Amino acid sequence: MKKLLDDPAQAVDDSLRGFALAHADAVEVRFDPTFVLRAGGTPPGRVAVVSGGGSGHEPLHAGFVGPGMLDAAVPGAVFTSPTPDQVSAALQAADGGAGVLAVVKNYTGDVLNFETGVELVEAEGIEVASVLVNDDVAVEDSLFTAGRRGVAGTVAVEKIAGAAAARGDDLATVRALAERVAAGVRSMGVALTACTVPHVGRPGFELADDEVEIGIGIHGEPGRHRVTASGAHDITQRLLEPVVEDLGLTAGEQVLLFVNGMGGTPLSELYVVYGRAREMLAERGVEVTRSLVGSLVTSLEMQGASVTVLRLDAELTELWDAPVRTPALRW
Amino acid sequence: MKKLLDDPAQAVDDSLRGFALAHADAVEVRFDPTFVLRAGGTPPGRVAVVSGGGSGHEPLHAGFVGPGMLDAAVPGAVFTSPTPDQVSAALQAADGGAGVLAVVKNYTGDVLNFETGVELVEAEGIEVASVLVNDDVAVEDSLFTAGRRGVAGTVAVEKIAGAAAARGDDLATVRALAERVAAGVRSMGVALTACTVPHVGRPGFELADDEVEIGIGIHGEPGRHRVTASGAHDITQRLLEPVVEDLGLTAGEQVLLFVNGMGGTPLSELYVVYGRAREMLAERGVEVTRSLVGSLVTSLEMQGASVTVLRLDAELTELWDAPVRTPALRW
Amino acid sequence: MTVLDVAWAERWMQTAATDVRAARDELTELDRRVGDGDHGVNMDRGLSAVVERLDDPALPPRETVGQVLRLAATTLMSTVGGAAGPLYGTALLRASKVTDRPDLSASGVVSMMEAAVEGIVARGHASVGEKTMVDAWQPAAEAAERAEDAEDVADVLRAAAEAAAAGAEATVPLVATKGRASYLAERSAGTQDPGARSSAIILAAAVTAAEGRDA
Amino acid sequence: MTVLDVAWAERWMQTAATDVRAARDELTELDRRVGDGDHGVNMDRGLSAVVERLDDPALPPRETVGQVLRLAATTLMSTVGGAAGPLYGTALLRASKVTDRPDLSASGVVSMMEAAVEGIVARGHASVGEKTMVDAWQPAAEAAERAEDAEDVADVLRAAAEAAAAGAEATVPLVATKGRASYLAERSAGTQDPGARSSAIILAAAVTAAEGRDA
Ligand SMILES: Nc1ncnc2c1ncn2[C@@H]1O[C@H](COP(=O)(O)OP(=O)(O)O)[C@@H](O)[C@H]1O
Ligand SMILES: Nc1ncnc2c1ncn2[C@@H]1O[C@H](COP(=O)(O)OP(=O)(O)O)[C@@H](O)[C@H]1O
Ligand SMILES: [Mg+2]
Ligand SMILES: [Mg+2]
Ligand SMILES: [Mg+2]
Ligand SMILES: [Mg+2]
Repeated sequence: MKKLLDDPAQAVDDSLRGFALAHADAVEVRFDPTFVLRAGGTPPGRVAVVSGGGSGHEPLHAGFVGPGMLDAAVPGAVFTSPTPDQVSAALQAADGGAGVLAVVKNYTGDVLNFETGVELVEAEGIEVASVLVNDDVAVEDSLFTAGRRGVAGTVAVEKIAGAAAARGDDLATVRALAERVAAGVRSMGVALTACTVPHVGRPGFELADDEVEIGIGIHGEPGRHRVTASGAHDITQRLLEPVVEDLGLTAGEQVLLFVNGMGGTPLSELYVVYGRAREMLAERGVEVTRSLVGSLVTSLEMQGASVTVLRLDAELTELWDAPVRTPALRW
Repeated sequence: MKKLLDDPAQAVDDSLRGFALAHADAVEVRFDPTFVLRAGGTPPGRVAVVSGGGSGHEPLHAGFVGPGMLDAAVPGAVFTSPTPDQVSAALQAADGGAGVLAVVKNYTGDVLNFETGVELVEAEGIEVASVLVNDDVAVEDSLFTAGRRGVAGTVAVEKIAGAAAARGDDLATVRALAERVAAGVRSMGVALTACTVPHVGRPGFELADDEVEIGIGIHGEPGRHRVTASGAHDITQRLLEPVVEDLGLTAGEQVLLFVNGMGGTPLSELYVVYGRAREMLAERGVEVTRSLVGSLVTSLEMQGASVTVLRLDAELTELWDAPVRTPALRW
Repeated sequence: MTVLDVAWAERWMQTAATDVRAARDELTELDRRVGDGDHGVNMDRGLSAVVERLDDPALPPRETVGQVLRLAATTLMSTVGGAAGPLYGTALLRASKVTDRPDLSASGVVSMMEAAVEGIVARGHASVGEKTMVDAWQPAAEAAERAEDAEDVADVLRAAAEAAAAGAEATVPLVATKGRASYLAERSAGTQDPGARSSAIILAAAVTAAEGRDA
Repeated sequence: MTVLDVAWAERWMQTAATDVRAARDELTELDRRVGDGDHGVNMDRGLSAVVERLDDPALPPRETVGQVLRLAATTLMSTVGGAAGPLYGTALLRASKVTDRPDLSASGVVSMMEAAVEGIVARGHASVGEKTMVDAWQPAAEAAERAEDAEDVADVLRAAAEAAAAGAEATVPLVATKGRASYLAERSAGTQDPGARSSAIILAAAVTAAEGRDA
């Protein structure tokens, strides 16, 4: 394992310290407990939007802290949910007096730790609403699983909730919009290589030279099945089809298409996948009106990608387009 | 070799087609010969800034096409300089009547092809000035080499030249500013893994599990020497010191610090390197007043990073801060 | 006759920390196969923090078993993260509420075990057979209850620990339906659940501590 | 007596395309060691495009050797890229200017070779010993000049091709001071220069074409 790190146990803190120095105008990083706060805090009277989860998915979530998106982010250890005291400290610091929306990716650990953290601040009289992101169609949402996972669709929930909060919507409205996004967004991912958690020192799974793993999550965990590597067209189809089926997309609908890199995949390949997905959506008569391409929800240095589709309407489109000024996303 | 591509011979075009679809509001991609043009073209009466080179370094250069930076970009095959007819077509299309600055990275192929392309359009009466970027301190600039290579410092030259052109500077002034940046910017890179050119199918060099290659270029070519992998602090020192020495930086000077990923390195590691570099510059009394962290000048899926330092003054800082709206860089 | 007093409780946590550290790579490997590979490191980090706080001379000495368990609960809650953090945290927090006395009788051990299981189930909503730590704790609590009349309180603990180990072993063939391993569906079968395994190690540590062989 | 006419010039380019394709992996490997691994693919792409244009019935038939070389020059210039594209392009463009006749005499071959070398040097500013394609072309031109009085023009070509092959071989121990390989400094020694090697292949193809064994 070769990484640009020093002590693996300090890697998350080391990285956050560099992040804070590089973006001192935009964010503030607090330690003990660790969380990232928007510089200057939430404007008084505005709803705050807070998210968090294990580290190793950068720029998610800390890279999305800033005007128009998140007011705070709570990074855990690598691939490990943050603890309740981190969550409650972030919620408390982010509250601008109008309540806080907690955006939680559906993983047992994130759910349990946020739940406990939220209980702690509610006891202090802060109003908190939560939205669960569970966009990963690789996991069947049934009695026999912990439910679909939250993956790259989280970016859309955070962006749109942040825009709603920025325009002055109240907590109930921000939550309702976030839930509309969560209900209309689906994703599916593929790994070409596994990633190595620094303190583990070996990859999460092994893939032969001609195998790819379909239906991976974002924690280096294995996916649902392996297939022989077969080019961008075939892989894009395997990712896009279940997404489109699950959303029940029909001709004439408008969508946001987001092709996300897992961290070790060149941008040029993401554009190839994006192009293939556009062709396939066009064949179905689905209109792509908004696009996002980049490595935004990653699994350390994993090579691979995910395809996310969000069903758009006029209001969601307007909120997507609203200005955002964060280290990783800005327009 | 596993990549999210179909026919390797079509990979650059496939990627550009996806890129054009994803950023239809910002850029236009032309084929036969291939180049990328800013949507709507250069505003009449403004100097155009054009750059180009082999593909495989995305988002460089096409990702920097847009208001405040490049008016056109010329992508060659992977790691192969574009041809003179591509260069001349791009220069011609970008010219807004006030002449064109060609930003050329110092590689024999880029220099020769741009030279020939420039000759062709000068014959058509278009005024062209060129600036050579040669920021890589890994290569000694001596009679015994082709001179220092152009690497990540190119981003600074393109950004500042683009800002000067956008505010209405004439060609001589834009060129002079670009040369000031080129004279004040130095870089050095490290590879943790080699990258694989799609049509070659195997990595450009081999590294043992505990080796890193110091002084690499951005074309998958081997570097100057190998050392045993030794953590972010040590590696950052090996990259930063020659950069600082070559620039002759002294206490009290202000700089831009740019930590660039080679394509396969997680953002979190780049922030660790950034943090280490900040500590080392602080020890020398050098003040970092502007920062950039990201994988902007890449070598396909190579794991590694480079450290770039640009000596700043008031005017360069102002031009760096000027608005930029491109697919890959915006503020 | 064994006495399960405050010193025992502190030895329990110290032994658990030592034993989990020794098993760290094993736990990591189990979690790498059916989860995300962090369970060993998470538990090691958390239990080391517990030991550090127990050793901290600035903190007031504990006077009840419950105070030891409460210190462990809040420390695990704020240092482990992941799914295991709140689950172990809640288990020990509930257990601490029924153990606020200088030492535990056999029925005290039974109450402690029952409270712990209730805490885990309240948080995680899993039941036996879903391939989680419940598969260790639930049979452990039941075994403790069956052993309540034993002469020596250590035997109650021993019954619990043995049942936990058997329960953890029994998770090997199961298909997970809760937690991260559930994403693997059938592919989760064939590997022991990491949280059940760490639970068995921690309950075995309670016995070791009772036998006076501390860390 | 061999005649170096338009048909020969076209066979030369076709043979060069075939032979470079056959050597593509070898050229790639040489360039992978001392450059960036694209020379084989670049030259294959360029020469295939030349053959395609020669075969294009829509284009007017060539009437002079120079017209063949000019077509090759502009095609290579617009399809090869890299350092080799403008260098080969300029070489053939200069060569085309001194070969605008239906067939070449011995002195015509010598002029062609000299013009080519001048073109490469004018663009690349390299001289013999810098481990570039100049190390193949320069001795080739000199050998052609020495063989100018040969009975058969094919012998002039043969002398050039043999000298090119020897010159390319002689680049193995050299340390590059021009082009991408110069970045490696001492580490560039021990590998043949890819551009010198492709030059030797292309000049050998001129002999093969003259011997009537076309692609
Ligand atoms: N809903 C649940 N109820 C009980 N135990 C659970 C539940 N979900 C997960 N677990 C336990 O947590 C363990 C995983 O812990 P850990 O690896 O630390 O967290 P994470 O899964 O977040 O990485 C599993 O092996 C399982 O025993
Ligand atoms: N300045 C130069 N003069 C002559 N030949 C050169 C020069 N620079 C490079 N070359 C030749 O070009 C060859 C490399 O070509 P190629 O690999 O296609 O281009 P690139 O180096 O741009 O990848 C070298 O092997 C060398 O023979
Ligand atoms: Mg985890
Ligand atoms: Mg090249
Ligand atoms: Mg885990
Ligand atoms: Mg090359």
